[in-house]
Amino acid sequence: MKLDLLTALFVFMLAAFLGLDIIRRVSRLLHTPLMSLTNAISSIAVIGAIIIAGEAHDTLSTVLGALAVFASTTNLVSGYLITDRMLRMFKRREAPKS
Amino acid sequence: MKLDLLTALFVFMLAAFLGLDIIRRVSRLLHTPLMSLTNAISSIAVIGAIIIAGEAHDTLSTVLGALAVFASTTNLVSGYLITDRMLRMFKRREAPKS
Amino acid sequence: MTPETIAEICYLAAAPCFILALRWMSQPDTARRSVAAGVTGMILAVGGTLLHPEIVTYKWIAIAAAAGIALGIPLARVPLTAVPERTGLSQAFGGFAAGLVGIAKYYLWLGEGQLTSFRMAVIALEVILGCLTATGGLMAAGKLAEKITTRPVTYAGQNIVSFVLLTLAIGLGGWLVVDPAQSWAFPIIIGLALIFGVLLILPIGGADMPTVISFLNSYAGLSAVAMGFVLENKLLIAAGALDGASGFVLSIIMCKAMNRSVTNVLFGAFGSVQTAAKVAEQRTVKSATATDAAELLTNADSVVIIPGYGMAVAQAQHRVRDLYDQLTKRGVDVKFAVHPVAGRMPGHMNVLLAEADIPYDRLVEMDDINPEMPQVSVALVIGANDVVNPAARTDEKSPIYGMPIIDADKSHTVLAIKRSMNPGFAGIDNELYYANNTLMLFGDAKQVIGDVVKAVTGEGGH
Amino acid sequence: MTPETIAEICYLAAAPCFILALRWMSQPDTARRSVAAGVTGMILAVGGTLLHPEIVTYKWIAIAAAAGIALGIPLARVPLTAVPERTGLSQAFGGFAAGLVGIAKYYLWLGEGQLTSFRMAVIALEVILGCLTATGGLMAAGKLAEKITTRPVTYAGQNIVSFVLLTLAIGLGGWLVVDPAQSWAFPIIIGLALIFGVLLILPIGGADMPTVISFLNSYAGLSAVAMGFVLENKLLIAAGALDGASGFVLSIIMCKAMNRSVTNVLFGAFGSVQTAAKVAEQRTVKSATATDAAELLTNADSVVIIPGYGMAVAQAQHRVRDLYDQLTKRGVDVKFAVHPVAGRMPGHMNVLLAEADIPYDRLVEMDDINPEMPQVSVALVIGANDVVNPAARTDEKSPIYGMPIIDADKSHTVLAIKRSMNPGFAGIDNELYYANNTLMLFGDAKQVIGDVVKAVTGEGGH
Ligand SMILES: NC(=O)c1ccc[n+]([C@@H]2O[C@H](COP(=O)([O-])OP(=O)(O)OC[C@H]3O[C@@H](n4cnc5c(N)ncnc54)[C@H](OP(=O)(O)O)[C@@H]3O)[C@@H](O)[C@H]2O)c1
Ligand SMILES: NC(=O)c1ccc[n+]([C@@H]2O[C@H](COP(=O)([O-])OP(=O)(O)OC[C@H]3O[C@@H](n4cnc5c(N)ncnc54)[C@H](OP(=O)(O)O)[C@@H]3O)[C@@H](O)[C@H]2O)c1
Repeated sequence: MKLDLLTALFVFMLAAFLGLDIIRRVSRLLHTPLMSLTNAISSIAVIGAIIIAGEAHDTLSTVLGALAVFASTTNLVSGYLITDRMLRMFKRREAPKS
Repeated sequence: MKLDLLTALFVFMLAAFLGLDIIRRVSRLLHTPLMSLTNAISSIAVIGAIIIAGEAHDTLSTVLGALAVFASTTNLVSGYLITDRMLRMFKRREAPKS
Repeated sequence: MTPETIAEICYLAAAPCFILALRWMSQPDTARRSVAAGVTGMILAVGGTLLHPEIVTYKWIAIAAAAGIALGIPLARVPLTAVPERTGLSQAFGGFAAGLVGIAKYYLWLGEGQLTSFRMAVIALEVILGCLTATGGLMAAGKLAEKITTRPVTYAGQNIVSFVLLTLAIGLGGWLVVDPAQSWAFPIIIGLALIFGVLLILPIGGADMPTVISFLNSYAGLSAVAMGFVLENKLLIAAGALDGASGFVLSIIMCKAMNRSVTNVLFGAFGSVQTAAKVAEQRTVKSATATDAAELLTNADSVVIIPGYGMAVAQAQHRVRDLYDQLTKRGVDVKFAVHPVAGRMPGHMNVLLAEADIPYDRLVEMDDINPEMPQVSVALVIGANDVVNPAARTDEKSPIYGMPIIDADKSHTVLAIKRSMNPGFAGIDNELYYANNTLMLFGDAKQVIGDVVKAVTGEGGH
Repeated sequence: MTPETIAEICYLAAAPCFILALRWMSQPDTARRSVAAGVTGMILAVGGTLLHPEIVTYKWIAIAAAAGIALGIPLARVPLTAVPERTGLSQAFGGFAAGLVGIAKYYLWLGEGQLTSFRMAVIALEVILGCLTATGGLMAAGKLAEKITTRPVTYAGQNIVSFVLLTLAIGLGGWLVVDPAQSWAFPIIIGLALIFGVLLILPIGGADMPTVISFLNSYAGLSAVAMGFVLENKLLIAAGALDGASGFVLSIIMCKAMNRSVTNVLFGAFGSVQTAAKVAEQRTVKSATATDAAELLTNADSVVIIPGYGMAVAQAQHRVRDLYDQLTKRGVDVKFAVHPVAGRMPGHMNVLLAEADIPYDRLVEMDDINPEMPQVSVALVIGANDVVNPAARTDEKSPIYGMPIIDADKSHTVLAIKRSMNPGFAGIDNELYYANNTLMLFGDAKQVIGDVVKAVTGEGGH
């Protein structure tokens, strides 16, 4: 699906404004999990990698693609797992044991 | 410049989220000027009207277009003027006369 | 670079202007910039559009624009009490414009046989939204200007009727998508939408119009979005979405502050019981003279002024300012407690007080003032009624039960200015006026406060 | 519907998931949903992508993904003190992936002769951003794990060198846009970007790594955006922009809380003076035993615990929890004052305390606790140093002058736990430890607090 430069910039502009507003409202308590959550989200790069690895057009691109898939899957998995791990701790605050 | 449905929806989605976040943060003091400001902004419809009135393709469309230009220009002008008028009042608060 | 590209670049630059305009409304000191930003955005957008090669003549554009400006300037000069009507009118115009563009596009594409089913669908959406906003906005404005009865006009099965109309319009739209040949159906859609707009507003009481208006605000925004889909224009979509969101959020805020559900506002025919009150007239109330009031106020250490719709009606804000000056000069600590839905628009009181040069740092929000009320010597209620009605706290059966109010009754003494014992918007009686610590000052707010100020200065002597 | 369309629909659905994931982080109770939302978004995005017809074999994808999962799971099991390193590593991987995709695309399009100048430009951008993030992230992780010297490695004209490298890389990129024939230049760009990443981090002190990491976070986001431009993919652009914004905002928050400019963090070679302190060793400090401390704490009516990096190093949070339990059981009001940059990551202390089951409503932010400090009986400083250093308020020449701190010194008595008189991250001496109302408890935080708890329970007896 074609996406011309100006539309792409338009999307970028909107998303950037949205990001700034959202992050400013993130609770100070959660800045560490926030960092790992954004890591996890940035592993969205995987969708670019998948296509290149899957096209298997030539060895070079396949190898590069596969490496990229590997790298971003690592981020994806570890990012979400560790964020979840941290947030669970906060979640349990609801009913403090003491 | 072609804009396919899905991209259009994407833009809408981002702008809607952004709108919700921004408006929630508008000061209660300014809700009345906010209403007139959004009126003014919604007069953006004028850009659609202009083309139709300008194409002068046939009488019907020209008349409709011209009417649309008229209606939205009214909004544009009155919207910004009255918003400005109201905001000036607040602005002067900086150094209360008393 | 083709003119289209330049136009697109202008649109790309215009969008952030609108975003910033709205963001800067987050506080009064940045707010002034908002208008500048918004205007810049408009100039970019219009400028870019005028470059479009499709435009063969500027004649009609110029004429129409001139007319628009001619009407727009006086419309911006209305007194602030008329702002709600103006807003309603402007929603109507917005919807009207969107509708007209949709109609024009329909016939253009129909003629050129370029009416894809996608285009048909979005046009139907645009036209329906546009038209109902147009008539709805006019109705709302009419009710607010009291040109149309502010009473809810209700009849049996009215919600069903409106619903049927709408579904019919949408249904026809759907049919046209499937079978565009049936172009005769298009005018019917327009008609149905226009009628629906009227029926939507008829059953709603005049006092609910502000809420309705901000709903219409979001419809107007959405019709701009629909236009954006029709014309494949990102800027229209983005700007429309921002407006839509704004109207939506404001309506929710208002409903919350009135403790009423959205459906109750839109279909509840609120205020149809406007007459229920009178009965209580019999009961005795203590009333006071301007001199008594002046006495009380000057000897108080803290005064909280609670303005309401009555202050707007009486245009009393400037007198209030005088009173504020006199009292502060005499070392009385004067605050203003502004209820989120005092008056008839969100932020209504704030604008009026601002107009009268009352520093906005003296305006305190409901939640911040209520804890202090028990320590307050005098609560001066100026044409406010529902927003200080204790029934909201105490009386389960009251229509406003649960609505957060300003606890004027908790202060040592209450001074209430109104013209009669008539109820306010909610049409219900107010215990506050019968309380032992309440003194009534009957009369038009402007008049009464004028007298009080005289009395004060008279005493204070200078 | 073509697979592409389905994919696009998935992308359209994925974006709001990511947005919601981030919005729900605004408070702990909604935050749990964040992960679910994020994962849903990923599943949609990946699922949609796998439908793409270009994909001829899933073999390599599957193998690579399996390997990624195999590495990812252990990486998520690291102790919380290692979270900063992990984050740095993950930035590196992110940049790495973006860079590789860019490189692959370059050669693919070069081969097929589809390398338009626009594509060339965005690829250059993507590759430069990706590569410098990759090496930069690795360096940062290395410094945080203290595998690489945490000291700023500085040499004359280093900023110039780095700057030249970067401009060279960009320049070559520009040249390729103009004359794509020069494909030999592409590998050089890659090399330059990689080296630049290293040089960017070398001169920055280990303690500034957290700030650096969140800058890298925004670079990683931006390289995803660039990839979005290359692959003409809206979702990549939107998600990348969200990350970019997040990293940016966090770095600004950190710099503000340290009262340092962004440039000072990136080029200030902060902490190169790590040795400046020692001199003061001579001066006398009062030190106390665990029993004295227990005495003081149990008899206090209010205790504010101020944790710092030392608590993280010592992994003392669970002992702190025991102390908290014992004291509250004895009716002492215990609060935790968390400085925004206490520890080595934003929110570092909050996570550790949360891990130890300390209710987060006991955590008070700096601005809220400072007014109360003068009424506090005991301030227990656990491995915190810079964030309680009065020099920030008093000593104009101090490198941390102007940094907002927690006013531990204003409390009646200060108990400070640390192993020695060594300075903290800022490498400066701390007057607090020499104050008359300060008692030092020397030793490893975990150890010391353990003893104190024993002493307390010993007394309290049960
Ligand atoms: N602000 C919003 O956005 C909004 C939106 C929708 C609905 N509403 C509703 O509007 C109401 C606002 O409450 P409110 O207390 O501000 O107003 P209110 O409840 O409508 O009461 C206004 C009072 O002012 C008195 N008044 C009218 N003209 C006056 C004059 N010239 N001089 C002196 N007094 C005068 C009236 O009594 P007399 O006739 O005896 O003088 C009336 O009791 C709430 O019920 C709210 O839910 C507000
Ligand atoms: N949080 C962030 O995002 C961030 C980012 C960048 C920079 N920083 C900087 O990091 C610093 C954080 O301040 P801070 O007060 O939390 O930490 P700090 O100033 O680095 O001081 C930590 C103290 O803990 C003591 N310590 C170390 N290990 C210990 C152990 N096992 N047991 C007991 N004590 C131990 C050390 O003294 P001994 O060696 O004598 O034990 C040291 O003085 C600030 O300067 C901040 O600007 C923070």
